[in-house]
Amino acid sequence: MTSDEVLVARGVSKSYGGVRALKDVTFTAYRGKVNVLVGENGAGKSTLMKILSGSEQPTAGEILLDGEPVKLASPRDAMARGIGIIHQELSLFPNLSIAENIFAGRELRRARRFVDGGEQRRRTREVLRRLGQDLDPDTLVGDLPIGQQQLVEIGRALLEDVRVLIMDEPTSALSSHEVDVLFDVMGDLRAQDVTVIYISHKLDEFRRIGDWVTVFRDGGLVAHESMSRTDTGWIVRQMVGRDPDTLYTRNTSPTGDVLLDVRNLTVPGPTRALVDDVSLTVRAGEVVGVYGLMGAGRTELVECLMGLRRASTGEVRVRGTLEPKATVRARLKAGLALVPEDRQRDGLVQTMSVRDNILLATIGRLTKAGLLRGGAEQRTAAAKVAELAIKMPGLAATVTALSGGNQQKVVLARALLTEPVVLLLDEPTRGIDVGAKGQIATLMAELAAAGFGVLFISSELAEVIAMADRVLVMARGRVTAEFTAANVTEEALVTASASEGVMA
Amino acid sequence: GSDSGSGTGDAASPSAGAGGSKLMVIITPSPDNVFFKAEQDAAAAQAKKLGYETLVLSHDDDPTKQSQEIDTAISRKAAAIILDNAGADSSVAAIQRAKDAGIPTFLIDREINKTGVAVAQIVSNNAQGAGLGGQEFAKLMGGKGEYAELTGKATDTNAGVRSQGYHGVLDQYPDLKMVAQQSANWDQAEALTKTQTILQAHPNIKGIIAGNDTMALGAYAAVQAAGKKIIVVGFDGSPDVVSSILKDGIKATVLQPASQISEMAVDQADAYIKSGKASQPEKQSVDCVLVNPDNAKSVTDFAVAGS
Amino acid sequence: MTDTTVAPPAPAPAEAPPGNQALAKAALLLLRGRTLVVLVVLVAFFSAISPEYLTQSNLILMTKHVAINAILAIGVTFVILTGGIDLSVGSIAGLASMVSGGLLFTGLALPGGTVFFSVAVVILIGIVVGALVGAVNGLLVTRFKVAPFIATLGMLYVARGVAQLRSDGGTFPDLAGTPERGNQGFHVIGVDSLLGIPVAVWIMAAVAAAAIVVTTRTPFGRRVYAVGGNERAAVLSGIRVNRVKIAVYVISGACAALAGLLLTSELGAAYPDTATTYELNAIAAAVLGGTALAGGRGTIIGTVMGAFVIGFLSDGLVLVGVSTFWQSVVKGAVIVFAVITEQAQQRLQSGLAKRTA
Amino acid sequence: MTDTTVAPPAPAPAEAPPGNQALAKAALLLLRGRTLVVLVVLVAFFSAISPEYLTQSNLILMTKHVAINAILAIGVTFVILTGGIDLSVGSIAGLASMVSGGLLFTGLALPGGTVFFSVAVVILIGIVVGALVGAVNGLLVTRFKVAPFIATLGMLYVARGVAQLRSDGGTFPDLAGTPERGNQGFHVIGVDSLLGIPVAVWIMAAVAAAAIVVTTRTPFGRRVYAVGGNERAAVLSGIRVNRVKIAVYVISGACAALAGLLLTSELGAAYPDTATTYELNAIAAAVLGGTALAGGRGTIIGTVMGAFVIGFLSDGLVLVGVSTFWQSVVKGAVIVFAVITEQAQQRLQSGLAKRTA
Ligand SMILES: Nc1ncnc2c1ncn2[C@@H]1O[C@H](COP(=O)(O)OP(=O)(O)OP(=O)(O)O)[C@@H](O)[C@H]1O
Ligand SMILES: Nc1ncnc2c1ncn2[C@@H]1O[C@H](COP(=O)(O)OP(=O)(O)OP(=O)(O)O)[C@@H](O)[C@H]1O
Ligand SMILES: [Mg+2]
Ligand SMILES: [Mg+2]
Repeated sequence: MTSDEVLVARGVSKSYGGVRALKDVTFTAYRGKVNVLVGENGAGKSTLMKILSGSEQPTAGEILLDGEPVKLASPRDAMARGIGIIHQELSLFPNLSIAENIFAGRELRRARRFVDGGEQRRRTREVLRRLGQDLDPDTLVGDLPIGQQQLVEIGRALLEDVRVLIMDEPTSALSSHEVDVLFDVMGDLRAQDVTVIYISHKLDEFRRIGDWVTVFRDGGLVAHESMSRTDTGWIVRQMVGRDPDTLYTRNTSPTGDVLLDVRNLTVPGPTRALVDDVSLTVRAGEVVGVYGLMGAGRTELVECLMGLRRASTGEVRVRGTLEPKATVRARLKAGLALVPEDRQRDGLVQTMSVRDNILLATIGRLTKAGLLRGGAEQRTAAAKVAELAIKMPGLAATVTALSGGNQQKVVLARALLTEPVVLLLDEPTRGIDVGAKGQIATLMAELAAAGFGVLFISSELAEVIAMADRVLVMARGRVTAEFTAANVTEEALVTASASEGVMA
Repeated sequence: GSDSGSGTGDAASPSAGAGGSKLMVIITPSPDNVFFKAEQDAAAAQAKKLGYETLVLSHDDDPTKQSQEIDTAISRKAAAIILDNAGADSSVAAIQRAKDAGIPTFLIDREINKTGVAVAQIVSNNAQGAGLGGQEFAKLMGGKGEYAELTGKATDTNAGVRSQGYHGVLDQYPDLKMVAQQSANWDQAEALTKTQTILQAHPNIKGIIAGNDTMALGAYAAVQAAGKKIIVVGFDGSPDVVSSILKDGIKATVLQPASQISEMAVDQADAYIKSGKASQPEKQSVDCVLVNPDNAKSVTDFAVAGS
Repeated sequence: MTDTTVAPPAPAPAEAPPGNQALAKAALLLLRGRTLVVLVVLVAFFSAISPEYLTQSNLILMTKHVAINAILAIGVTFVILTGGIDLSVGSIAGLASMVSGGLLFTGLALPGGTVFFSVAVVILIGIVVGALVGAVNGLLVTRFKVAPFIATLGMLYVARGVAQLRSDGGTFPDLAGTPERGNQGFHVIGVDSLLGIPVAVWIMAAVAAAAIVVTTRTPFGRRVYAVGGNERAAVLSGIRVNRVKIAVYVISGACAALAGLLLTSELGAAYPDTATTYELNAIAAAVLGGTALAGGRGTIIGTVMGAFVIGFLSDGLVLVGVSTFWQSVVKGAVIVFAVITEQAQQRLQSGLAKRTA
Repeated sequence: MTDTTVAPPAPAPAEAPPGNQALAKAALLLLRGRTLVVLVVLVAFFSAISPEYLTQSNLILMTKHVAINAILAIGVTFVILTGGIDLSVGSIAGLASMVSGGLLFTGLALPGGTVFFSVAVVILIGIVVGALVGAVNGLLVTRFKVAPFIATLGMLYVARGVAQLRSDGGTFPDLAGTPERGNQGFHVIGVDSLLGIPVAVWIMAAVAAAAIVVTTRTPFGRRVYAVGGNERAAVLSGIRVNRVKIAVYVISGACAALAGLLLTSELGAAYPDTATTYELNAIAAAVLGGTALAGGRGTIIGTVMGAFVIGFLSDGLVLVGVSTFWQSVVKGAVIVFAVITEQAQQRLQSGLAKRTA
């Protein structure tokens, strides 16, 4: 153990119920360095960071700070030891002002008892300026767009007197300019001997700033190298464990009629249009990918198609028929079905069984004289479970007992039961393991082969490139580029996703 | 004092409350009990007859609400308050406040535990009435057998006075045995369920004596539902019980001359306002009348014709 | 009360996983049926003290007393399952009582003269009034986005006030009706018996059976659970959430009205304070029976059991002659205690799930 | 009541953005101060009907009546801000009343004889009892994870029962004390005046001022809002959420006890039914004043304004002689109506934000 090793997680494991999120991981962060952590969704990165910041307890293993074993029982403990964290999921108070958010839990005091509002505002303004923002510290955080909220979260961590700063995907909603500012700040921190642990999916970004890179796969640590000794290809290979191209099944079915035809769709938003004059088509037998950075408006697009949001202008045609009525029921009837991005929040009814979740959207069809037919329910659900190879303890099990990928399939099964013609999948592979991802890809291909149209959203380059017949790129609510499987490249996607311009 | 602007000078002087005001404030428990409604109506009618304006309020047996209503009477510079109070002890302070503001209070139906605060306390003689009810009950029971008692709200003085009055008589009969005593809080539905349960525990009960007519009605409904012949006696003389007596249902009740008491109070208030002094001693009690099948026909609206 | 009534507070769990946590599972089973356990303990306790407690006639009587609260609680359970709350059920019961009582006693004054309706029509009108008030609650909650607590709190006051205004505070003392008016027989629902069982108990059984069928065997019931379990997921599944919500308040209002009518029939008189503060008892029964206030979890059988616990407890305390004051203390303690055991159950359950997954 | 009391339902918004939506902004301002607007309308309405309404003495009197509910509501506001609810405040007021009343009237019976405490000590003991009961609520909610609705509902029954048991249902009739016992002067807080203003009003003002300082100027206050706004984020920020929650129930219990003591002092007698059902009025005041039941949003000033609206409304209805029944209807309608205007405000506000951002 050299004095450079500030924070070490030794032999750490973590299980959530049946899910093993971390398996015997030993991770080291070096003093005054930017320690980058990469790995696919669900690899266990955030879990390790939650353990290092005291908000989760490991099932096994220990944590060493400056070589001493420490117990981080709560976020308070970790903070007291100089470990700060920027969480992946924003943990802000929408009902409080920026200044109050930044100082929540460690308010500046005046006369020992009172909050020093003036000083808090002053220092907030300072830190916001450091992050290139000229915001009023009294603005309610709930009124800020996601990107600025993320900056507030970053500002909060910067104001702590930290020795170790964990940043879990801090840039997911930031523009490239904001990222540059942040990297300057990180440079300063490094100069002050602050240890940074930085998690990101954006290869080009972290290669610029990182000193060390650690790769996670499937709950385990698979590689640990000095950044200078690595290249992009090496990192991707470590992450995926095999060549990206062999991971996914590609759809090969011939395309047919236009099933979904969207013209000039616009969804107004608080600051600018969330979906801005978007037109697209999906044909039978086609898998269309939508790539973009977080906040590009992809979710809003599919939510609008599904009738969850009102469009201000635009037309939606399904199988050539104009669908003017924008309610979920009407769109379901027309033949659209959405598998939402956040399955916990929008997809699953956590209090219900697997069977009831699968049947939820089509329960009205399984009745006789107004009463549910238990046998038909069981058969219908069982058939879908078999078809999608859902692994579960039983149809009557509560849905939360299933692993993430299988939960995702439950939501998919519900959507398929509505007999859609076009499936809308929002980040269908987010938060599920590598194996399940491959299965979802296979499923999409099979659905296309069966004559469905598939429109899926993804934030992962390799995934869109490998799975889509056609890729649309969105940025700031607009479609900025379109590629076919033949001419798509990672560089082109990244460029288009950061583009402000509209596709010609 | 904070009662500035009244322009009536010394607030302690007993006659000051007049101040030319022609407002009589009448405060009673909730008129959703017929007894109090009769009381209210009689007082208001008499006051109007004597040329007063009236403000009729109800305190729902909440002394706090009553206290606030008395405050309102003070700020409206009432000439007098006619009050059926919400608690023998918890009403004293508010009545004193009215007195201090120069407004005389005339209590009806329920006493308070202090003299010299209200100008008059005109109540039906609950003890005497309960004695009558007890005697009638004992007679109906033939001097022996098991019975149950339903008492009123424990915080209400009349509940205690009546219960004592009953027992003053009933306890003299060695063969009369009280097997259950429960409070039904003056409430009809509660009296019903509690009676039913009591009848389960004591199937040989021959009679039930209740602290008021509402509870007697609830108890009688339970008796009827059980298909039993049980003697039920109430207290108040409410029209519903009187008509039940006429139909050979409830056996007897004790009529409190509610209307008469209200009228007396208003008359005395009027005299006090005009003369500045009390015409009668503070404590006055009006005897109750037993109502049974013999005289039930002549009872109307809390008064027995010709008595 | 056979053992099939052991109320699982949530839909049935996973098929029994293999494993030898027999002990833990026995404990879990005990906790799952905790409402039944509490009930059995109560009955054992009181019958040890008083021999009259466990007689057939007393059991029938106590069940009849339970009926009113059970019917109120069943209605409230629908609302709570969607994640709402209904504080207005006591007042709705009072309003229905006054409306129906008024129709029986004074009739409906129309320009052409006073009309009297038959008892069946009067009962129907009472229930419809309850349903309409419920619909107003539902509209406030869905259309005007008023929090259920506030919407139904406001209705608690308004409905009670209207009930009192109906008779200017008075009682409708005689609901027996007359042959000329063709409105005799109101006593049947609250007083009479059928095959030795009070009609009110039959009605409770019918309401409970219908509610069980609706919650477990109809698409509507499934949607009620879905709305309470995850409203957003329900929307995305094409469920018309607002309709479901309005419907549960209508059901709650109708049940409250029915309970009010039973009470009125039993008393033979309608007075405007009928069922004051009964809402708290109804909610307590539902929660005791395992219904989660957050919505999505609970059963009708559990609620009925909860009503039995509260009713058998109250009657037992009266039977053995405990003072009203102790009755209050014991009731509050039992409510909190039962919910604490529910927490224990959930911890145990998830602990078990972890080990067997 | 200067115009600085216009209660924003949430901390001040961003500096006014430029733009010419003057009209919309005026409407917004009106709605934001809606509690004040409702109050002004009420006062205007009643003073038009009754000349006595707007006299100095009546205003002082009505303010004194408001004091009790305002103090209860301030305590409850703390709880609601964290996303909880406290149904037990009325019962806690009753319990504190009986405890203190008992100490003044009968003293504390110890083995060595009966001890009497000075009025200040008695008041302190009453408030401490309230705080302790609040702490039990807090422990049930945090440690035993009982839903606040149920924990405090249980406490509603238990505390009331204990209050009744304290005197076996009786009243402590005379709280004047005697010189020998050294316990005279209890009337000061509820009866006396200082500089022409009732002491109770001064106390309300002090409690409100303290609560305003605590909520807006102290770290604890910020944490109360934080816990109600996003509990998970609060945990991650190192806020000891359980401590904050226990603290708000303690505050609520202490405020309830204080309100109970004021009431008792005013009446000069302690009876166990003191403040029955006052919890609903207190919650209604908080919600009327813009406190969101979901937590995180609300102000003490708003709550106080809400209490003024309810109190001035009730007293006005009494003053002009409206029947109790109509009072109930009007009160329910005003509560719901005020919350509907809040919805309108939020829609308008977010609409405005959209256009001006
Ligand atoms: N609270 C939880 N309960 C159950 N499983 C969980 C929980 N949190 C995380 N997991 C599971 O643990 C695994 C690792 O999750 P983690 O959030 O650490 O991944 P990650 O590497 O940060 O992914 P991402 O790049 O998407 O942020 C996943 O399979 C996830 O589903
Ligand atoms: N509640 C909100 N308030 C304000 N702005 C919002 C809100 N939700 C989203 N936005 C903004 O709307 C735009 C699109 O957001 P969203 O995150 O849904 O896009 P997305 O492309 O679906 O991203 P993701 O990769 O997360 O799915 C962004 O500019 C975001 O800042
Ligand atoms: Mg993560
Ligand atoms: Mg999205």
